[in-house]
Amino acid sequence: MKRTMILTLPGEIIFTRVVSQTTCSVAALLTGKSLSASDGNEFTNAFELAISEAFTNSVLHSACQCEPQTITITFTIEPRQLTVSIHDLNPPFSIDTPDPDIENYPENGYGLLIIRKVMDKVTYNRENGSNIITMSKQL
Amino acid sequence: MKRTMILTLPGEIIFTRVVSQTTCSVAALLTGKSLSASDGNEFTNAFELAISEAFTNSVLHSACQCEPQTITITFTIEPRQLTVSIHDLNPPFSIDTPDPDIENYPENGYGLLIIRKVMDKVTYNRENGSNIITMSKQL
Amino acid sequence: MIITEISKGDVAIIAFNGTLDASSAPELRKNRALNDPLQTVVVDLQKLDFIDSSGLGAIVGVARLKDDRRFGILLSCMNDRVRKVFEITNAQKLFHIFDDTKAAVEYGATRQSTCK
Amino acid sequence: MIITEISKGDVAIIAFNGTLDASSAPELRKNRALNDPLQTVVVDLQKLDFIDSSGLGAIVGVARLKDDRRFGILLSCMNDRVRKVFEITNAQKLFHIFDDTKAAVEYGATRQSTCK
Ligand SMILES: Nc1ncnc2c1ncn2[C@@H]1O[C@H](COP(=O)(O)OP(=O)(O)O)[C@@H](O)[C@H]1O
Ligand SMILES: Nc1ncnc2c1ncn2[C@@H]1O[C@H](COP(=O)(O)OP(=O)(O)O)[C@@H](O)[C@H]1O
Repeated sequence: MKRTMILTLPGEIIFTRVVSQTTCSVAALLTGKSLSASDGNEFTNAFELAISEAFTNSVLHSACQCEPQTITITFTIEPRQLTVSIHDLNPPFSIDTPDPDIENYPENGYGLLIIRKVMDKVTYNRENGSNIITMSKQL
Repeated sequence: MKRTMILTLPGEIIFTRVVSQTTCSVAALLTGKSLSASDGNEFTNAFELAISEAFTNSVLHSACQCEPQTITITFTIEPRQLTVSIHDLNPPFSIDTPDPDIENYPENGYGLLIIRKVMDKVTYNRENGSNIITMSKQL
Repeated sequence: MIITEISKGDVAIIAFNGTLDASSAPELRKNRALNDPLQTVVVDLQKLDFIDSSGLGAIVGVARLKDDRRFGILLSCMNDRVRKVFEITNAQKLFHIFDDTKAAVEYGATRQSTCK
Repeated sequence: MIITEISKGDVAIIAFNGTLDASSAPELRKNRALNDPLQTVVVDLQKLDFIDSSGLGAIVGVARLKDDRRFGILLSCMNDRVRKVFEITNAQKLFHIFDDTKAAVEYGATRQSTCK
């Protein structure tokens, strides 16, 4: 059985923890572990990290810095798989970024790398002027 | 400045903690306290409790037990006030329920009482076949 | 929520751990000691983080089953958040509430021996 | 996130507490010891619950400012979740990482005296 939950919110950095904590609580539905006990739970940790990266990117790489866009996050919940996709109105981009050249002490460019490493599957779609990055992981 | 966040999800009891933890993380935006430090924070606790009551009611008092309806929760975030409203498709009801007669050891009927006690303001609207219960509290 | 039976006997001790809401409330009905009308039970709430009206209703519900409603369920170690829910609903009037489990058990034991 | 300066001196000790992400990362730029190119700093991460790429980038960024990049920032007591972020990005290669703060400070002190 597939269940869907949708979160719509302003693309502002202050909401990052709201988004990642909401995602953790959804991940906890699948693991059956309560959140306070979830430290060290790889599944929940992976989603907390990946959604933090993806939401931060949607906020920081907005074309218009004037006023925050509305960002939509869709959770598709299956018994043994969680899929989170995030829609923004930013310019298109590629998710297959080269790994950062660590010896140069880069301050940026780790986000998509982290997402790719902690998720099972990451896909990118461009639809009607929106970016949709979709991340999923099996329990 | 007013910010709006909207959560749409299936009306199923298993989502109660997702809803209340999301609400806690929004309340924590206003208090500026991190969630792990939020035990004993009256503002956050009040919202965790009130939304747990309201969401549970929306699920349990659904007219159709056949398949879960979609429930919509709207968060209106102001610097010193949080307002949470919850929309369901249930039969209309009154929020001015009498207090339960405690001496009879009632198992039910405490939910709206608790919401009224922990929130500053609670209103009810019926619009296009939906119930909208709106709860707000000042920081 | 996790329900742990700590000891059996004239006074049983049971601990609740986690969250007691509509999704966990039905578990109370499955516990033998809680539902036995003659069994005095001390419920240790130290590790109960959260309770809402459904959880409260479930505790009141098992108390109602007891032959002696006021002494069948004794509550101990509730944190401030849980206590608040008992206070604002007036349900605290229905229970003897103790700050520590040992005192609750002793009280339960005295009460039982008086009855016999 | 809360940044606490625990001690000053040849080797400064600074503790991070909470969450280091895009909203808290800019705070690192405000800390004098972290941004002084000549100051060796041990950063105690024991109470850092969460870090993401923005937080990692901020730590790498202050390390880059140091005259001696490999020894300007010494990291101690990271939990497994934080360590994982350093591992999967390869950023662990840029830092000396210690299991306890005392060892990190001693190491920093030796290094400093060698330099002088
Ligand atoms: N949601 C997004 N909208 C627009 N561009 C994005 C988005 N996510 C990533 N990008 C692009 O991909 C690049 C790499 O992203 P990332 O690996 O997260 O590193 P960083 O964000 O630190 O640059 C970004 O610099 C940006 O150009
Ligand atoms: N969202 C809702 N939809 C339909 N009816 C509701 C809703 N919320 C409350 N009610 C009605 O109000 C009554 C009192 O609610 P409450 O005080 O929460 O107690 P309880 O839910 O335990 O009966 C419920 O029994 C129900 O008839």
